[in-house]
Amino acid sequence: MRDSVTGILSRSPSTTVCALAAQALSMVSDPSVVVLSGPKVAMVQLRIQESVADTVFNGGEVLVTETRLELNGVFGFGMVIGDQPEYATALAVLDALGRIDGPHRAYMTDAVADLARALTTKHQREFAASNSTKVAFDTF
Amino acid sequence: MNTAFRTPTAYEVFCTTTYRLLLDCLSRPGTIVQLPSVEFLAVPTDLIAGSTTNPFCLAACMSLVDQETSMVLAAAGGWVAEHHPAAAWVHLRTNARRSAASESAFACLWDVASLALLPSLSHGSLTFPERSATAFCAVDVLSESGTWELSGPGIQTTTALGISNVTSEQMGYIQASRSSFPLGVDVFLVDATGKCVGLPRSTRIVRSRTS
Amino acid sequence: MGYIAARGGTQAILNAELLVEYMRLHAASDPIGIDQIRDQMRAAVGRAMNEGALYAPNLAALALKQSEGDSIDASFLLRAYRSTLQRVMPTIPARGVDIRCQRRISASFKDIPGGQMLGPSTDYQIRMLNTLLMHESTADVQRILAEYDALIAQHADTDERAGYFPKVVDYMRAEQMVPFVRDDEGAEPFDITRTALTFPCPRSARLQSLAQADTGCLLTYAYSSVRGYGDAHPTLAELRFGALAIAVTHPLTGEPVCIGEIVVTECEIVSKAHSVAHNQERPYFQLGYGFTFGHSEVKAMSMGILDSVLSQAKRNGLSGESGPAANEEFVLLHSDGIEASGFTAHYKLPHYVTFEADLKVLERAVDHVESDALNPHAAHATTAKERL
Amino acid sequence: MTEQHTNIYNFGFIDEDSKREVRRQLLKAVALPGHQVPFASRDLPIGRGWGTGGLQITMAIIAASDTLKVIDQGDDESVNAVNLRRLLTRTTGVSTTVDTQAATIIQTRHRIPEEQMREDQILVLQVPMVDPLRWVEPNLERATVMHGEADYGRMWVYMYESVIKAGDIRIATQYPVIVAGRYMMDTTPIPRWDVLRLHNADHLSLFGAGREKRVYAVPPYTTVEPLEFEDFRFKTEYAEGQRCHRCGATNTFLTGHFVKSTGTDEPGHWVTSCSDASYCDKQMVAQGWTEAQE
Repeated sequence: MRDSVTGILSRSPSTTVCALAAQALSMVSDPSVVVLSGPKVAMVQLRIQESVADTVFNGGEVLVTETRLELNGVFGFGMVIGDQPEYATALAVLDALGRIDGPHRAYMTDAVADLARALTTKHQREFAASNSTKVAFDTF
Repeated sequence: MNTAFRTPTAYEVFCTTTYRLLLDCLSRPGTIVQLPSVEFLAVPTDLIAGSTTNPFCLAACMSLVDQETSMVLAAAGGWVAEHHPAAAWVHLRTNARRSAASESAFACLWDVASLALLPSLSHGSLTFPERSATAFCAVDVLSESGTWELSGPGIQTTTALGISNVTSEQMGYIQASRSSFPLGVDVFLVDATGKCVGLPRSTRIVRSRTS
Repeated sequence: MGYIAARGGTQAILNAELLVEYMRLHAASDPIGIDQIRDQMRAAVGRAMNEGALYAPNLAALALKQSEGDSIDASFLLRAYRSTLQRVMPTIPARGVDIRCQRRISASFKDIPGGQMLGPSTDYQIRMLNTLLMHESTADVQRILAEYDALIAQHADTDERAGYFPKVVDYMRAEQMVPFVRDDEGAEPFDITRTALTFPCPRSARLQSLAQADTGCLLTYAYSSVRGYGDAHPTLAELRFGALAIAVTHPLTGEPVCIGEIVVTECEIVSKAHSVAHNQERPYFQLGYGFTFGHSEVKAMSMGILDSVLSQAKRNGLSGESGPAANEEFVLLHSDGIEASGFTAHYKLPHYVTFEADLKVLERAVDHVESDALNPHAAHATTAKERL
Repeated sequence: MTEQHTNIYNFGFIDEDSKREVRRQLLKAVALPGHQVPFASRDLPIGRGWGTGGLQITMAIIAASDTLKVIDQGDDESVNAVNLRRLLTRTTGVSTTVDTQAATIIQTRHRIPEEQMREDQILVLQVPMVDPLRWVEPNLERATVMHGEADYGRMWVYMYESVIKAGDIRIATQYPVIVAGRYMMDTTPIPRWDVLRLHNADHLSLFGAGREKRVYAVPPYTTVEPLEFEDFRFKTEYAEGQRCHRCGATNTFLTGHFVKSTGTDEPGHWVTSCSDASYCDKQMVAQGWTEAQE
């Protein structure tokens, strides 16, 4: 899931994702976007499956922004953590575009791959810093 | 004073208006209230084949229901199946959960014959008597005089109630639903013109001595 | 003809609100920016979010500014805001094993698969005031960022799975130190925000309550259970802090949709088992689970200890016999900081009606004592006794 | 923060599903007079313990056509009453009144208005502690079973010991009553003066405890009997010869306060006056006084 397309898009810089959505949308001839709802600030209830007895419990609410739209009649759903209306709408546009054929598809695949590489690098850097705090034990 | 609220929708106003009437008539058993018009809901009269729908009764029941609670329907003395078009019609408009009649919080009975199903609804427990069902039942004509004498909380002494088309046996099911207070089922009766009466489980019902 | 004096609290209330704003700004120092609070007061932001039960770092920072740093007041602002938002859906259950860790330690074993990783921790910091922070400059900020970059260069990692670790409890289970327990209460968790808590309650209700409870209160209860008013002997199986990706179900396709990451703390507490519970074949350690938004290790550990204490008490049919912290109702009904502070503070409201009524009872009690002194043989309430 | 600025609250602040939940539980409360019914209890923008239970009831039942009166300690102008009224009018726009007779819903803390309420009025009481059994059984789970079995023996013992030790039942406000002959109920922190006014009343009383997450109700024409012994009758706070220093009423609940003297060097003195301030004003107007403009 974390390496899925939405996993990459929802954790990349919002301006980059918004630009990506705008670019991909411009490759569709005659696009018509009808917003069904949003972008609205709302909550999702965080479910946690804990590790002691696999109990699923509600760990609190997460503030999100959600957009639901139709792009040329194709449903698109975008949701992102935080109060980020443009980001949520960009994700909804990309979600709908993913279900429409056209030249934008190849562009999106490449762009997401770029984002994935950037994201991996970012995570590796973060981990490298933490890795420097590993306690070294003598191994026999 | 600056205000900050959005104008309620027609359905929200309907739910609030209806609620106040239900609260009023449940607080004063035997008092007949007039439920508001439900034309805007466009309830189809033939939701259940062979039974006429009382839109007032159905809408009043629906006004209390949402995704947090469950509602079952009955007609001609039998429960309506979970996937019956009438159940689906209610579900789409309320998000009501579907559950077995014995676990349902609300029941909408299309006719007095379905009062025979009251015993199968939840009556609550001694520690949680509120975990019981509320039934809405469509009747023909309600009047503030007639066969039945009511007493209990909400009634100064006694009050009379007339129900044009209910048999003693059918009334017996309502009487039985309050024989083990605080356990029981609370009942609203709604007639064809939208007149409504509330019979909480605390109300004792006997045949009037004068009738 | 006379006049009835006009009374009124309205203007007093409005002026009091102005005075609060004045107290915050009276010294005319630069106003604090929301992003400064969000980024530099991580602990306070995390606490406001987990006690407010709303993950929203920007709003938590705003709440802290508005409440002048009062953590309970900040979380209260978030709770109230929560009531105005629509809850659109639950998430797909997230699991701690999917946390991208920045910190991950265990006290049960010297070394663990993946290693002990201290991460950003003050555990071993010598607690001396750092006077350099008095005059921190942009240059200092740049210096720290450069040092961080240098650190990364030395410890470069190319592992695609960097930051993901196996769980220590899974190892403990494989070695049969802890039991395989499966909660059989059903898939749909209890929701204390939609259904009033009644007792006995399912474990999901307990965990939800504890996750939004006041840090100080959980700490006190957990501490009491390990100090002598209880029988807990906890060891930290694992504690992790990092980023957890969250997903919801796509409304059209039903596929998981990742919506981003939140920062969380998670831990498991293992407790020494003293006897074999009647429904178990062999002795095991007890486990407890802790989870919070943000970086809140003391709260997560307190929650884990209390969960294990309460599970143990419930399994043995106890309710508080093993100390106050083993009484589930007592712990859950008194640990919500917003409820407890609201009620305690409500004694500031006018109570002159109740006080007058108390006064009358006091007067009668005084009369009673005085009449007793005059007539020690007075028989009181003889029929009252018969009534019993 | 766009949403924060554009946020339009629901009519009555809490959302419609939250209202429906309170409504459903109130119907149960009416059907089970005096029985505490659990409800979810949302977080409100005022403190837990500051009237969130009463507020949620009012928010759940109020309609645009209602006329609202909010009092605290009997007074419409008490700081808390002002504040709760501010929240309710800001989120509903309903008209308000200080006149008990003109109101359709009266939300109150600690008092029942002195003027008799009518059948068409609803009294909403803010409740801090819900269970009268807490004095003898603080554990909710066990107290719930005691209510279920109408097992109130320990409470009678408590009352009896109170008479023996203090010569009076030591419970001042929150006096326990038996409702409709079945459930023992806490009367919120209303003084004993108001307890009998719940008995066979014309109006409906709804009780809400937000922090304790319970609602309960006393329907009209329902018996409300304070716990008492044959030789130790329930007594109110009434004192022989009591009198309001403002309007002169001798049959109201009085509270004490300090008044400044005008035009003399004397610093002032303590007096008692009607806790129901709008009633007191009404009496004074009837006696020829006029109201000062605020």
